[in-house]
Order: sequence, then structure tokens, then C-alpha cells
Amino acid sequence: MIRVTLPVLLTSVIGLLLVAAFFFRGMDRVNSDLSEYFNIIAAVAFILGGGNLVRMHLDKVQRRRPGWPYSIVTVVAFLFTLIAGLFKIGNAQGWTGPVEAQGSWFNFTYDAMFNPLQATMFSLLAFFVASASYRAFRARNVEATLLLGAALIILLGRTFVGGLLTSWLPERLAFLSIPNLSNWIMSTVNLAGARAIIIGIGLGVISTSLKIILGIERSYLGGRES
Amino acid sequence: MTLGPWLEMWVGALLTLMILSFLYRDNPFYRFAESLFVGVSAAYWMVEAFWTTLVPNLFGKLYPPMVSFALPALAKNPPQISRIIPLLFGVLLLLRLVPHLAHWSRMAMALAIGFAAGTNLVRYLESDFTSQIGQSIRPLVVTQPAFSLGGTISALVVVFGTLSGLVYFFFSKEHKGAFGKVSKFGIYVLMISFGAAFGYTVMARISLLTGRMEFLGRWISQGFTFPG
Amino acid sequence: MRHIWKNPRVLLALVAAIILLVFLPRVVAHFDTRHTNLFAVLLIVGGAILFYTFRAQQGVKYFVRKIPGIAAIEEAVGRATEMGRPVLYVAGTQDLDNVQTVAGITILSSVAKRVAEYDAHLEMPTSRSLVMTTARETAKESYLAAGRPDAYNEEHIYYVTDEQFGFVAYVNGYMVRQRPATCIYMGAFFAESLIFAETGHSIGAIQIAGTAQPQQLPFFVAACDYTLIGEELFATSAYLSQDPKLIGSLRGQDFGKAFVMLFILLGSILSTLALLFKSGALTVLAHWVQAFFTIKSS
Amino acid sequence: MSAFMDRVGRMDRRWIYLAIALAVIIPLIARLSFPVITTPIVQNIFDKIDGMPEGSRMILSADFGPSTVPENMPMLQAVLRHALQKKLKVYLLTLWATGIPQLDAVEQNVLAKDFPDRLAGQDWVNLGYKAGNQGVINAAFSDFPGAFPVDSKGRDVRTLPIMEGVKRIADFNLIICIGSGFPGTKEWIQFGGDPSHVPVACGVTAVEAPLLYPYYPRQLLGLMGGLQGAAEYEAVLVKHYPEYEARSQEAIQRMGPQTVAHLVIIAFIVLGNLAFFAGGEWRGKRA
Repeated sequence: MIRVTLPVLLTSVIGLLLVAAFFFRGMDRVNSDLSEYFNIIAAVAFILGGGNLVRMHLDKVQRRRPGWPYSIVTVVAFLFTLIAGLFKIGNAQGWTGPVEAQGSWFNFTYDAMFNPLQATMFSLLAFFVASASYRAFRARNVEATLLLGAALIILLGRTFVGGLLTSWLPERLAFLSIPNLSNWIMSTVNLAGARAIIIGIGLGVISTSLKIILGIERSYLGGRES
Repeated sequence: MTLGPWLEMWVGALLTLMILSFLYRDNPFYRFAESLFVGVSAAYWMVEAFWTTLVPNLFGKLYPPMVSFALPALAKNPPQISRIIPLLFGVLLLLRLVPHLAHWSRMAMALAIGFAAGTNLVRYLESDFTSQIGQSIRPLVVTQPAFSLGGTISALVVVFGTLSGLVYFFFSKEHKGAFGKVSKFGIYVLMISFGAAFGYTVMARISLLTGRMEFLGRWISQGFTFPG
Repeated sequence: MRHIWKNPRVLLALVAAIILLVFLPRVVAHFDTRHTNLFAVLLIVGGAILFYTFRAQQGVKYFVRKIPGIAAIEEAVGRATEMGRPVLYVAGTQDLDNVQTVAGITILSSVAKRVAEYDAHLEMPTSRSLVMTTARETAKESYLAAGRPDAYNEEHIYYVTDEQFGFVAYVNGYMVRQRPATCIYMGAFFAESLIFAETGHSIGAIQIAGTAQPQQLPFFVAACDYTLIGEELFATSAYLSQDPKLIGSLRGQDFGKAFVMLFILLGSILSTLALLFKSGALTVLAHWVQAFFTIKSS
Repeated sequence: MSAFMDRVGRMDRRWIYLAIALAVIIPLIARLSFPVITTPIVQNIFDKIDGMPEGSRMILSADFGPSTVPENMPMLQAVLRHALQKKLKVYLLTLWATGIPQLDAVEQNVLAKDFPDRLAGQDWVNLGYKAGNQGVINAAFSDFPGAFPVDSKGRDVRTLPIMEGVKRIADFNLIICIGSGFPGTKEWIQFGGDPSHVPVACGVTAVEAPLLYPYYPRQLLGLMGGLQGAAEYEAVLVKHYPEYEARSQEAIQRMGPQTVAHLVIIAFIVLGNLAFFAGGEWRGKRA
């Protein structure tokens, strides 16, 4: 009973409440309160997640499992940032100052370590977009050829080469020039494809949400029937 | 450049090089940067959650004087008893740590999943389903200011491209015969739009790398003169 | 249909209906008329989904077309078992308040069952604590359902960090060191989609991705072996579990698509004729159809 | 030949990474820049401003934060210079709280530097930030001074000569939104341009641009997409007004690495396909 029926019932009540809050006036607080409740639960869940992270790495150090020195780095970095942040060490206004105040240790870890690491991981995409293009855009079949063709036209359209390549076109055929063609693809075919996908996703979300609210989809509580 | 920023520039530059070294192959430098990033970022978000959610919204509203040391402004507000509910669900969630009571934590998950279903249902119903139908309805011919063949062809491509794209997503009908051909045309439309979207975003990705290289350039030119 | 009143869910529905009738007058007064058309659309589409789900439950069999990506999941778990290398599963990088993440968890339920049956190794780093706790609960149940509760090891599903690129840095490191034979990405992804897919390809893994983030589909389509596009992500749970009710709901979704196509075509043809014949009546009709599906600015 | 092509077909990805790294570093060091050809979707904006008579009224909304300054700021500066060159009346404002520093920056490095003779409140005005997203445009549609009662210096707009004759959005001749998300161009079109029939143009980040193509050309006369769009506007501005050459190079300069990287990627795609066809993989063998 506790394992499946009660949770499913709660999910249904919360889901129906939120849908009702959308269709009926005077229930605005439902939305704001429930989203704050969710954020609080997600914040409390950090204790489980963060706690498990530290326990896992400490366990790895204790048992000297391969790569254990790196676990020390993770635990030390974690505890240093956590303590610096929770106790607002080095914060000019003390407890009342914002946690990211200039000069605080927490802000230093952000500027010196968090920011460059994040920006550099993000920049790896420049390399991967190139290797993916090289590998994926091959005219294996019709679909792959269309993928390749569209990507090439848009890529060329984004550089002066695109314009040069088709500048010889007579005025009457100007619409076939690469810059015009790439604009046309973006505003018609790309639009049609995006619309079909978005409408499909809308249906998928509506169907999945309904099945969850009405307890039809409950495999997240385990496959066994209640 | 004073000591603080100079130190930050050096730490940032070294970490940048460590991450980029992954492109050659996995190595101790990358693994160090990765472990550091996991530790720093996990704690960063935990601290943010504590100071921006738990303190003001849970403890600050449940019993304001409790947080007056950090948020004096809240001290005067009346306690909101309704905050017992999220506190209760938080405790239920933490029951996972107690083996024989662990299944009670499902109630907290149930609330989260109910919240997801409820909010996503109405948002996608409005902005991603109904309004997309409204925007897809357009005349198949362009006559303002004068009849334009190009405009008409474009309108036809958009409307029938969308319809054939939708046909591709049919689950419960065999994609054979005429239905199969329309579905085939649909996947062609999808493939062209994927290729175009891919090509269009390449520029945004390259500018990310340009930014990092400009930073390394500043490090090389300014980093090696000791500040002050 | 004789024992209908014994079914608990029917009883629940009856009770709800009675409550609604009692409060109907007050409830209707509070109805937000700006959303009438949305309510009608929900009734039509939602009704169709529930109707086909109910009929499927009564035993009506529905055909479902083959989706290569979903069929490949079974084969990919088998391949990982043969090669004795882990199956990497990532349920997106968003929290449980995103229904794509919930879809990722429901798919995990079926994947974990196959992993248990094949006695393979399932590795699932998560980017949110709530996703970790829910995924552990789901996987434990799946191992139970597969009759191998002892094989379930909670340590293989663990929280890494909330930071998008910190999580990416960890998963990249895991991939190149443990070299999983199969990588399955099901859920909401952002810019990190291509980093996972390219690193996964560099270690020769079979990669199956599914997301309903339109901007990321081009990268998964280009870089993964199989990609479940948008709505297919939400159909995967039905395909894998072969639960008749879920298969029935897919039929309902198809009705939704037919409904959409009908009104797009109807609206477009009406507005075309209205334009060509400059007829007032047709213009009004075309505008009415379009207005029905246009959101009134709140 | 096919042995070479075979090796090219399965080239180690790290050569590609090296090529991309060089494609970005070399142009940066060599300050390389390429001719930028202005495409119609950007040219339309230039032609519209260039064709407007002196004294026409133009709304210039800076709806972006610090994170997208590299893409959006060059657009804002180029359009502002052009409008002031044509002696239009420019109404600077923003719907983003984080947009205020962008307006101040433009006041310093465009208005103060290039147009010191122009009077605030006469030739141009900075109406600052107003909270409410599309609600602000909605309000300004029927009562513009009501939506923006004071300028960024706190002066009552009714006392400013530039506001004479300005009652509603319909009294303007052009709306330009330089944006990167919500609220932004879509809201200016839906709540400003469409109902008042005032033409709208925009400059947005590369990620935002694809979502706005559907409005072009009927509801959006022109669109600057990402750094490329900014560079195209700078190029056409400098072509017609060479005196701004020195200060209108920001986007063009940063386009160097972009262009080279794009060409390198295109080359790899072509090379990959040549290897694919030479390798005979396409003759039915499993690819």
C-alpha cells in the first residue's frame, strides 16, 4: 500500500491541483507555493547527493582503489568551497553580505576555478562540432545527403565564400545564390521541421503527464503491478 | 595588475590548459582538473541552494527570527505555518538513510513528479501544442502586395512540410504505401532542418573557443610580469 | 463490463465525479474564460488518449511501427554483456521537475530490467540529487521484477554535481577510462549533448540518444548511432514495457496528430479561399479557426 | 591515391582538433579580417534607416545582459551611429534590468565620443529600464509617455522637446530591438510592431536568430544574426560612411577566427566525402 498506491495518489492530487490552478482563477498561490516546495525538496536532496559524493570518494581513498589520490582532490575542493560558502569566510559584510560578495573566499573559488573550468569545458564544443561534421556529414544515403547539403549551404552562407561562390548567378536566378538560399531554408524548411517536432513533443508531454497524473504510467515506482 | 587578479589569471590559465589537454588524450592533468571541478561545483550549488532557498524560503518563512543573523529584514515577518509541509517532505526524503523506513522517501519523489506532470502539461499544451497549430495556419497563396510565386511556394513548403513531418511521428499505422511516401518526405524535411540548425550554431560554438584563446593570449602577455 | 464497480480506479472516479457535481456551480464561476479553447483542446486530445488506453486495457490489440532506436536498446545491452563492459545510462542533465527527466527514469525501469536479466553492469551518474534517489528506487524495483534483487548495487547510481559542465567533465573521464560498450542518453540535454556523443564515439561505444530539446536533436542525429526524436522519447517506455495501456495511449497521440493536421489543413485552405475570392464569410471562418488556436495575451 | 583517401577517410580526430585550434589562434594573432558581404536580411535594415528623412523617430531597445555583449554590443553601436548620422530622433530604452549598463556604455563610447554636439532630450533620449516585459510595450502602445514617465536622469519626459508629438508607439517610424531572449524581438513584434503597423527590425544572438526567421520579411523587415550579422552591418555602414571605419571594426575583427574555422570545417566535410566516395564504401558495402 505504502510502496505504490499512496505515492501515485499524491502524484495525482498534486498534478490535478496544478492543472486546475491553470484553468480556474483565484488559485495562483498553488503554482507559486508548489514550485517553492519543489525547490526546497531539491535543496534538501542535496544532503543525500552531496553526502553520497563525499562518502563515495572517502571510501575510495580508504580502500586505496585506483585513482584514489584524485578523490582526495575532489573531497578537499568540495569541503573548502562548502565551508567557505556556508560560513561566508572573508565576506566584507559578514553574515548579511551576499554569498558571492567580492573578496570572499567563495567568490575567489568561483572566479579562479569554477568560471575558467566551465568556460573551457564549454569551448571543447568548437573542436567536437568540427570532428562531428567531418564524420557525420557523409552522403551515405538520401537522408544523410540532405543533412549534409543543408549544413553546407548554411555554413557557406555564414561566410563571404558563400556569396562569392554564387555571385555569378544572373539577377533572375539570384534567389538561388547561397545567402538567399540559406535564408530560405531557415525560414521555410527549417521552420516546418521545427514545427512538426515541437507539436510532436507537445503531444508526447501532454500524454506522458496525463498518464502520470492518472496513475497509468507508474513504472518509475518499479515495474511490478501494485 | 594587483596580486589577486594576477593569481586568479594564473590559476585560470593552468586549469584551461589542463582541460584542453583532454583533446590529446586522458592524462593526470585533465583528471586533476576534472576532480577539482566536481568538488568545487558540487559545493558551489549546495551553498547556493542553502543561501537562496533553504534560508529565505524554508527557515526564513517558517520561523523568521531563526535567520535574522543573515537576513535581518525578514525578522519582522509573521511565521508561515504552511512551510511545515515542505519541511515534512524534506524529512520524508531523508528517511532514505534509515533502511526500514526508506520507502517513505517515495512520497517526496511523488510530489516532485506530480509537480513536473502538472506544470509541464499546461505549459506544453499552451505554448508548444495549441499555439503552434495557430501559427501553422496561413494562406497557401501570397497575393499581398502582388501575387508572388516564390512566396506561394514557400507557404506550401511550410504547411505541407509541417504536415508530412507530423506523419513521420505516427506510431500506430504502418508506414507503407501513400502514407509511407508522405512519411518519407517528412523525414527528409526533418533532416534538412537538422542540417540547417547544425550549420547555423557552428558559429556560436567557435566564438566560445575564440573567447578562451583571447584569455590565454592575455595570460601570456600580462601573466609573466610580477604585479606591483 | 459486469465487475466495473469493483475496480478501485472506477470507484475513485465516481467519488471525484460526485464531489465535482456538488461544487459545480461554484467551480464554474471561477473558470478562467481566457483558457476555454485550451480546455476544449485538452478534453479532445486528453479524452482520445484515455479512450484508447481504456480500450487497450479491455484487450484491444494495437499495431505499433518499429522504431530502430528502441529495438537497438535490447541489442546494445546484450553487446555490453558479451564484451564484459558497462552500460552507461544518463537520464539528462535536468531535475525531476522536467517531464523529459521523468521519461528518462521510466525508460531506466525497462533498461535496468534487461541489465538485470543479462547480468550486465549498469552505471548511472546523475546531475541532480533527486534524480539519483528516484533512479535508485526505480532500478531496485526493476531488479526485483527481474528476479535478481541480489545483483542490484546502489553504488552504481550516484550523484556527481549539479553543474552542467562539471558533470560533463566527470562523464567524459569515466567514458575514456572505463570504456562502456553502450551509452544511452534519455532526457533533457543542452549544449553538452555533442560532448557526450563525440567522446562516446571516440571510445567505439554504441550510442542511443533520446531527447525532446529541439535545438539538441541535430547534434544527437549527427553523432549518435540511433536517435529518438522528440515524441519518440515519450513513446519508448510504452515500447519497452509492452504494457497494453501505454501502447493504447500512443494510438491516442496519433489521434491528436490527426486532429492537428485536420485543423492546420482546414484553416489554411479556408484562409486561402478567403484571400482568393475575397469573401467576407470565409475570412471570418478562417479567422475563427486560427483564433481558436491562438493564445490570448494574458 | 585510394590508399591516401582511405587514410583521410579515417583520419585521427586529433588532426581536426589541431586544425581548429590553429584556425582560431592564427587569425587572432595576425589580426586577420576578411571582406564581409552584407546579405539582404541585413541590408534591408541599413536601407530603411538610410532612407528615413531627418527627424524621424526611432525606438532603439537594448534588451540584453552582459553575457551577450560580444555579439549584441557591436550591433547596437553600429545602428546608433547610423541613426545619429542621419539625424534621426533616437529613443534609447531597455526591458532588461541588466540592460542599463549597456545603455550607459553606449552613451559614453558613441554619443559622447562621436556625436558630442547632439543634445540629450533634443536629438536623443535615454529612457532607461522599465519592469514588466511585454506589459511595458502593451502600455506604451496606447500611452508611450505614461509607460516611460522619466528618462534615465530622472527628468520628466513631458519637459523634453524630443517627446513633443509622441503619444503612442504608432507615432514612431521604426522600432529596432537588439536582444538575446525574453523579453525581446518577438514581444516587440507581437505587442508593438504588428498592432501599430510600425516596421520592426532586430539584431539578436546566433542562438536566438533561427526562432525569428519565420517573422521575416512580413513582420520583421531585417535581422542581424549573431556576430556575422553585426559584421555585415558594420561593413555596409563603413562602405557608405568611411569616417566611422576606425571605430566600427569590432565585429569584423572578431569574425576573422570565425571565417577561417568555418572554411576549415567545410574543407573537412568535403574531404570526408571525397574519401567516402573514393573508398568505394558507397557501393553497397555496409557503411
